[in-house]
Amino acid sequence: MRANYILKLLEKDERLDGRKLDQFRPIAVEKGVIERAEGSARVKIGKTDIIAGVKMEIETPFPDTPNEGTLKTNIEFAPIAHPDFSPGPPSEDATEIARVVDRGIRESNSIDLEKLCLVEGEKVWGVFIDLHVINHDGNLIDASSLASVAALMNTKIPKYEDNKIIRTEFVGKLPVLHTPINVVVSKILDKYIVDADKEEEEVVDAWLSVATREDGYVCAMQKGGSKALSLKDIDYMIDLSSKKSKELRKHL
Amino acid sequence: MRANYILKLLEKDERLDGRKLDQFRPIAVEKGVIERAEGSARVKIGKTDIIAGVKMEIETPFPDTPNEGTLKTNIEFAPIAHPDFSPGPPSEDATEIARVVDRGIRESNSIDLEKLCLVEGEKVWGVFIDLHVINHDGNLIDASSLASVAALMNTKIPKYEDNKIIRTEFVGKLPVLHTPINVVVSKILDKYIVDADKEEEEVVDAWLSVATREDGYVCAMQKGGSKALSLKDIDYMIDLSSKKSKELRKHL
Amino acid sequence: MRANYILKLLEKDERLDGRKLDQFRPIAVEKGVIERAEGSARVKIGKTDIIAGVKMEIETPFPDTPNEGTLKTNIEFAPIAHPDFSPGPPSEDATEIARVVDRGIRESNSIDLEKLCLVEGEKVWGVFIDLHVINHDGNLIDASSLASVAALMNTKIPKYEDNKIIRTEFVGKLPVLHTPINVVVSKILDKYIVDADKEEEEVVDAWLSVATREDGYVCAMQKGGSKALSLKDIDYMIDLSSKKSKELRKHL
Amino acid sequence: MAKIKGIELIKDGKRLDGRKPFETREVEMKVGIIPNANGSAMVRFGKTTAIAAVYGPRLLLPKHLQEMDKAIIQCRYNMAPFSTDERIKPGTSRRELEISKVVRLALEPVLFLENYPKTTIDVYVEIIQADGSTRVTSVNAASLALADAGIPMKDLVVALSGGKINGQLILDLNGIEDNNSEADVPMAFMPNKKHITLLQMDGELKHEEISKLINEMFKAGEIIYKKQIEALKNRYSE
Amino acid sequence: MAKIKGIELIKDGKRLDGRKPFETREVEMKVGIIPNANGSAMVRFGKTTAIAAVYGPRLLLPKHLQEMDKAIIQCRYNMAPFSTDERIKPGTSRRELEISKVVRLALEPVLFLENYPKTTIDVYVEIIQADGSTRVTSVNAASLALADAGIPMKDLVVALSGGKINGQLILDLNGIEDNNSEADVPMAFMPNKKHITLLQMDGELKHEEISKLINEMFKAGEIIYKKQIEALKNRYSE
Amino acid sequence: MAKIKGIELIKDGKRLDGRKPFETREVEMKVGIIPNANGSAMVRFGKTTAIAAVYGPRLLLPKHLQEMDKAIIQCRYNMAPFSTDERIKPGTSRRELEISKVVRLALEPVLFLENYPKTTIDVYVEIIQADGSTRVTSVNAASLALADAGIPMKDLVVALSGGKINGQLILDLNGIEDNNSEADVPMAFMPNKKHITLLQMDGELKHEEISKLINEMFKAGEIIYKKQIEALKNRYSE
Repeated sequence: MRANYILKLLEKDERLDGRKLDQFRPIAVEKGVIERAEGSARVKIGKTDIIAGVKMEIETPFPDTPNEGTLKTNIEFAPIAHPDFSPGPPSEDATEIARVVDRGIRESNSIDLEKLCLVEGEKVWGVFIDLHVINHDGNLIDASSLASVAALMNTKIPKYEDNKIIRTEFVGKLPVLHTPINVVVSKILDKYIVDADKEEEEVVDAWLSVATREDGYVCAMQKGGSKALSLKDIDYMIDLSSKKSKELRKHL
Repeated sequence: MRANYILKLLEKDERLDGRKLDQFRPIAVEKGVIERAEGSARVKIGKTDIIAGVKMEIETPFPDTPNEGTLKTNIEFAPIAHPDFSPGPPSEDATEIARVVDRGIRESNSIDLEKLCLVEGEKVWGVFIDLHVINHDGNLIDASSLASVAALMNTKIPKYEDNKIIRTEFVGKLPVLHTPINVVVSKILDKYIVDADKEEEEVVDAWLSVATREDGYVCAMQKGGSKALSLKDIDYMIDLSSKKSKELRKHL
Repeated sequence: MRANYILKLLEKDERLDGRKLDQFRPIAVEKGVIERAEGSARVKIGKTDIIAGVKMEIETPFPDTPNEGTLKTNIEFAPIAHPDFSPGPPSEDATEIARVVDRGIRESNSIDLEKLCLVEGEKVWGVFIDLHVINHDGNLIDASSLASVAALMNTKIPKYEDNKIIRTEFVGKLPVLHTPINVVVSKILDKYIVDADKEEEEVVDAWLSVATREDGYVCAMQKGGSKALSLKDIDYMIDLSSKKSKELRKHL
Repeated sequence: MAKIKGIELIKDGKRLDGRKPFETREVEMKVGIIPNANGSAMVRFGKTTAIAAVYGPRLLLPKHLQEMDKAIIQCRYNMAPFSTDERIKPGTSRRELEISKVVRLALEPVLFLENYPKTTIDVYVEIIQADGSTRVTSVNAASLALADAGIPMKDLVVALSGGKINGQLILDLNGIEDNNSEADVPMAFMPNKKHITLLQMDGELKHEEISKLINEMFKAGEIIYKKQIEALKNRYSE
Repeated sequence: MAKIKGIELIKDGKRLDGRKPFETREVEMKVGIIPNANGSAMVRFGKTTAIAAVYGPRLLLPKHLQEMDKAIIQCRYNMAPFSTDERIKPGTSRRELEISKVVRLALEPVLFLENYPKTTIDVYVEIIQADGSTRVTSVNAASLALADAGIPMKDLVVALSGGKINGQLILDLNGIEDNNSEADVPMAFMPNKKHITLLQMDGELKHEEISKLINEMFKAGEIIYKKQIEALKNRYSE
Repeated sequence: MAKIKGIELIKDGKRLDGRKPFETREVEMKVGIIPNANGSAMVRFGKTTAIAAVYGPRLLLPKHLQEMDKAIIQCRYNMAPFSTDERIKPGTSRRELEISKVVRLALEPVLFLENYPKTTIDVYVEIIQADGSTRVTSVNAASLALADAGIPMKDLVVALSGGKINGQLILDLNGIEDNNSEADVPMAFMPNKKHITLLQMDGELKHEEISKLINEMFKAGEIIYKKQIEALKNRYSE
C-alpha cells in the first residue's frame, strides 16, 4: 500500500514528506556532546539520530606501518533505535556501514596517522570511532559518516605521560587533513533520490554511496540494493552525490 | 500444590522439613578437598553441595592498582547439579551469584591484596576462586560464599622462582584479614526465613542477601525477588542475617 | 535400500564400486599446490579431495618446552565440500579428526621441534597445519593425515630477520624425521574394509584408525563407531592397517 | 577504577564538586526522545546520562520462551564504548549482565504483567556517558520510558544512590566518589508507598548507617519523583 | 598490507609482473570440480584462486527464515588460513562478512528468485590462495557454479578489478598493487547489457577516471566472459 | 605437560609412587552422590577424581534433534578450573570435546537405545581433580551413574589405562607418567565378553606390545569390575 503510494508519488517527482528528489531532511550537527569522550558529535537527519564518540587509546602499531596510528570504526545498532534491532553481535548491514564509513575516512587520508606515532613499532595512538544509533529512520550511512567526521574534527589528543593517559589534559587537536562526505543516491524506478528515509529505503532498487573530499576527489564508493545499474546511472549518481556533499559539508 | 502447602505451613510458622523459620539445614564444611588446588573447600547445606577451589596464578596488575594482587570469582552451574542446568556460558543467575560472592570478599577487604605484589606494575598473584556446584537444592549464595571464604582460609601461596610457579613448595598462607559471611533472608508472605531450599525459593517474594564481617560491619547487600520490601523489612532482615552469620562463621 | 545392498555385497566380499575389501580408491598426491603457503599438498582419494596448507609463524613456546617449536593442526569442514557441512565452529567430528591427525604427527616425533627454537623461552617457530576439505566422499582421516605429512615434507622455513618473517627467502626445509601414515580399518558385520567411502561409512559398525611409522612402530590409534571390538578384531585391524600404510607411503 | 590513597573527598562539609552531603547533582529528564520506540526517556544526573527505550508489550518469540499467564520483561543495560575514560569493547560484561537483572527487578513490582500473557516488554537502556550512579540513572530513565509507553504502572520507580566518603554519609555519588567511597548503596523505590525494589550495598557500613541512608534517599527521592512527573507532563503538553 | 613508501609499481609502461596497464593476469577457469555440489567452479587470476560451490535451491530451515514468495541467497566468502602470508585464524572477520554481502548482491540481479519460494540457494566461496582481487575472482567462480548448478540466469556475471598506480589506470590488481594502489575499483556486471551489479571504490579518483576505468573493465570483461562460456562448454563436452 | 628429559620413572621394578608395573592406584567408588540426578557416581583413581551424573532418558528438545527410533546420548566431559596445576579457563577445549565423544562411544554399545525413542540420555562428567587417566576414570563413573539411574545395560563398562615407561609396560598411568610415557593406551570394555568400546593410543609401541597391554588391562579390569559391583551393592544396602 504505502510502498505503492511512494512509487506513485515518485512518478510525479514527489515524495511523502513533500521533499524534492534531491533534497535532504533537516540536518542538525552538534559537536562535543559526550564530555568524557576525546571527541564526539550527534547528527540528526530528520528523525534519524546518531551519536559518534571518539576514544583515543594506546595501541601497538601494525607491523607493516610501525610509525602510524591506527583507526577503527564500529557501529552499534542499539536496540533502543528500532523495533527490529536486537542485542547481539553486529549484523551484516551494521558491518557494511562500519566498513563504508571506515574506508571513506581511511582512503581519503582524513587523519594524519603518522602524527599519532609515540614510539615507532611499539606505541601509537589508536583512534576508535564508535557510532551509536539512537533512532533509525533511514540513511544511516550518510548520518554515520557525517557524525564520524564531525567527531574527528572535535577530537583532542590527551596527554600521555609515564605510561599513562591523562584524560584531563590535552596536547592538541587530532590532525584532520581531509573531510570526506558521504552521500548515498538511491534509484527507484527511473528516479534518483537522496536521503531516502526508512520507508523509501524499502522500495529502493539500487543505491550508490559516494564519499567526496573537499577537493572534489571521490575517495570511496559502494553499490547496494538488489538491482543493477548502468554506467549512465553511475555517472549521474556520482555527480549528484558530489554536488550534495558540498551542501552537507557546511554542517561540519 | 506443593507451593500452596509450603504457604499454608508458613502461616503456622512451620516448614516442610520441620525446621524453624530462622533455622539452617545441617551444614558441613570440609577444607582441603582438592589436593592440586592451592586452596579448596566443600560445603554442604542440606542437599546443596558445592566445591570451591582456589588457584594462584601470575597476573599483570590493573594499571590503577599496580601493587595489588587480583581476585576473580567464577561459578559454574555444572550440569551434574540440577536437571535444569545445561552446559554453556554462565546464566544471569550464575553471574549474579559470582558477583555477589566476589563483592562480599572484595568489599570486606578480606584478602590483603598488597601482600600479593611480586613486581610492582608487572607481576602480582591472581587469586581465582572457582565455585563448582555439585548438587543444587537452594541457597546457592550462602553456600558459595561460605565455601569461598573457607577455601581462601585454606589457601597457601606457592613458591615463585625463575619465572616459574613451583606448586609443590609454599611460602606461606594467603593473608586473609576478614571473613565476610553471607546470609540470605527471604520473605514469603509476611514471614522471614533463612536458608530457603529449592522448593521454598520458588515461592519467595523477595530476598535480601547481607554479608556481615566478624566485626559486625555489613559489607555487601543485594536485594532479589520480584516483590518490593519496606525499610522495616530490611531492618529486620539485616538483623536476622547478621545474627545468623555468627552461627555460620563457626563452621569455618 | 542402498545400505542393505552394501551389506549384501559385503557378504560376498564385494563392494559397490568393484573394489576388494582391502583396496583403496585411486590416490593422487600433489605437493606445493599453494605457492603462498610455506608448505602444501592436495590429496585425492577417490572423490574425497582435501588441501593441507602449512604456515610458519613466530610463537612463544610453552613454558614447559621452552626450546621447542609448536604444532597446531586444524581442519575446516568447508561448506563447499558436502551438503551437510555448514559454516560455523568445528563440529565434534571435525575436532576428532584434527586431534587424531595432530597426535599421529606429534606422537611419532615426526617434526624435530627442537630445531625450531629461535630464542629459548621466547621465540620459536609455530607450525600450523590447516586442512581444508574440498569434497567429502568418506575416509577424511586417511586423506587428512596423508595430506598433512605430504605438506610437512614440502615445507620450507622462511628467513627471520629483524623481528620480521621474510616469506620470499628460505633458510631450509622443515626437519621431518618420521612419516606416520594413518589407515582406518572399518568393520561391517564380520568383514574388515579399508578406505570406506561416504556410503559405506554409514553402515560401519566400528573402525580403528592406526598410524604406523616407516619403522613399523604404531604411534597412534583411535577406535570409532558405535559397536564394540574384540582383541582378535583389533589384532587383525592393526595388521591390515600397517600393511596398507606401506602402500600409501609410496605416494609421499 | 582504583581507589586513590588518602584522597580527601569532602572538606569543610563540601564535596569536590561543591555539593553538600545530601545534595544531588543537576538532574535533567526528557521523555519521548526516540520516535521509533513505544516509550523513551533520557535522564541525566550531572554527566551520567542514560537513554531508555521500551518496545512492547509485543508477542514473544520463539514461542517456548512465552509465559502463558503473564508478560516477561527483557532488560538490557549497556554502556556505549565512548561513555567512560577507557573505551569499552562491545559485548556484554558480567557487570552489565548483573545490572540488567537488577534494573529489571527494580521495575517488575510496579507492572501488571498478568495483563499481557505471552508477550515481552523490552526495556533497553544505553549509558551514553558514565560518571557514577549509572544503574540508578537507568532505573529513572526506564521508569519514564514505561510510563511514556502507556503501560499501566502501580507507581513510578524513583532511584538514586547513597554512600559514605571520608566517614560522611552522602547522596548521588559521582564517578570519583564511587571509586573511592567507603560504601555505595544504589536504591530504587516506589515513591508513594516507599516500597524498595532495588537495593544493593558494597563497602563497610553499620546497620544504623544503612537505615539512615535509606531514609535520606527516601527524602531526596521526593524531588526526583517530582522531576519525573514534570518530565511526563512536558511530554504531553508539547 | 602496508603501503610501501615511494614504491615504483610501473616503469616504462610495464607493471612489476611485466603486464601492460590494461592487461589481466593469466586466467584459468574450471567448472564442476566438486562432485557433491549442485554446481561448482574454480577460477584463478594469476595466483589468486577461488573455489565456489552452489547447493540448492533447497528448503530453507528453520522455517521462520523462509520468504513466502521467493528464494533467498545465502552467501559466504571465506579465506583459507593458508591463503595469505600471515596465517588467518578461523572465524569470520568483518571484511569477510562485508564481502559475503557484496558477492551475494552481485549475483542476485541475474537470478529468478521468485521461481523458488521458501528455498535457499547457498553460494560458498573459498579463497584457496590470495594475491589481490579476491572478491571479483569469487564472483566469477560463483557465476560459473550457479550456471553449473543449472539455475536459470538472465546472464552470467563477469567481474574484475580496476585501479590506479603511480598515476596510471590499470586492470586486475595483484596483491602488491592492491596494497599500494592510489585507487582500487572492484566491479561485476552482466556482460550482455553491461549492467553493473557490484561496484566499490577505495582511494582517490576523479569522476572522469572512474568512468574511464569502468569502460576499460567493460572491454576486458568481454574476454573474461568468453572464458566463462568456454569453461562451461568444456564441462559439458567432458 | 612437558616431557622431562631423562627422567627415571621406574627403578628396581618400582614406579615413582612405589607401584609395581601392573598395579593400579587406590581405587574408590561411590554411587548415588548427587540427589538431583537420576543416577550418579564418584570414582577416584589415586588423586584423579571424576563425578558423573545421568539425567534421562528425557524428551529431547528442540524436536529436530530427536531420533524417531532411538534415544541419543549427550555426553559432556569437563574439567573443573581448579583440577590441575594451572587453572583451566571455563569453556570447552578441543581436547574436552574429543573426550566427550570417546566417552559417549565407550558407553553406547551397552545401552538399549532403541527402547527410548525421541529421548536423550545425558551423561555429564566433571573432573574434580586430575592426575592422569581422567578419561578412563570418567568412563567408570559414567558406567556406575547409568546403572544407578536404572537404565538397562548389557554389561557394565570397565575402563583403565595402560602405557609404557622406560621400556616397561605398565597400567594406570598417573600424571607424571602420562606426561613422560613412551606410550599411553586408554581402554574401556564390557567385562563379561571382553568387548572393547574405547581404545586410543599415543606414543610408540610395537603391535605385540599393544596386544600384551590389552591382555593385562583385561586382567586388571576384573578388579575394577568387582569394585563397580561392590559400589552398586553399597548403594542399595544403604
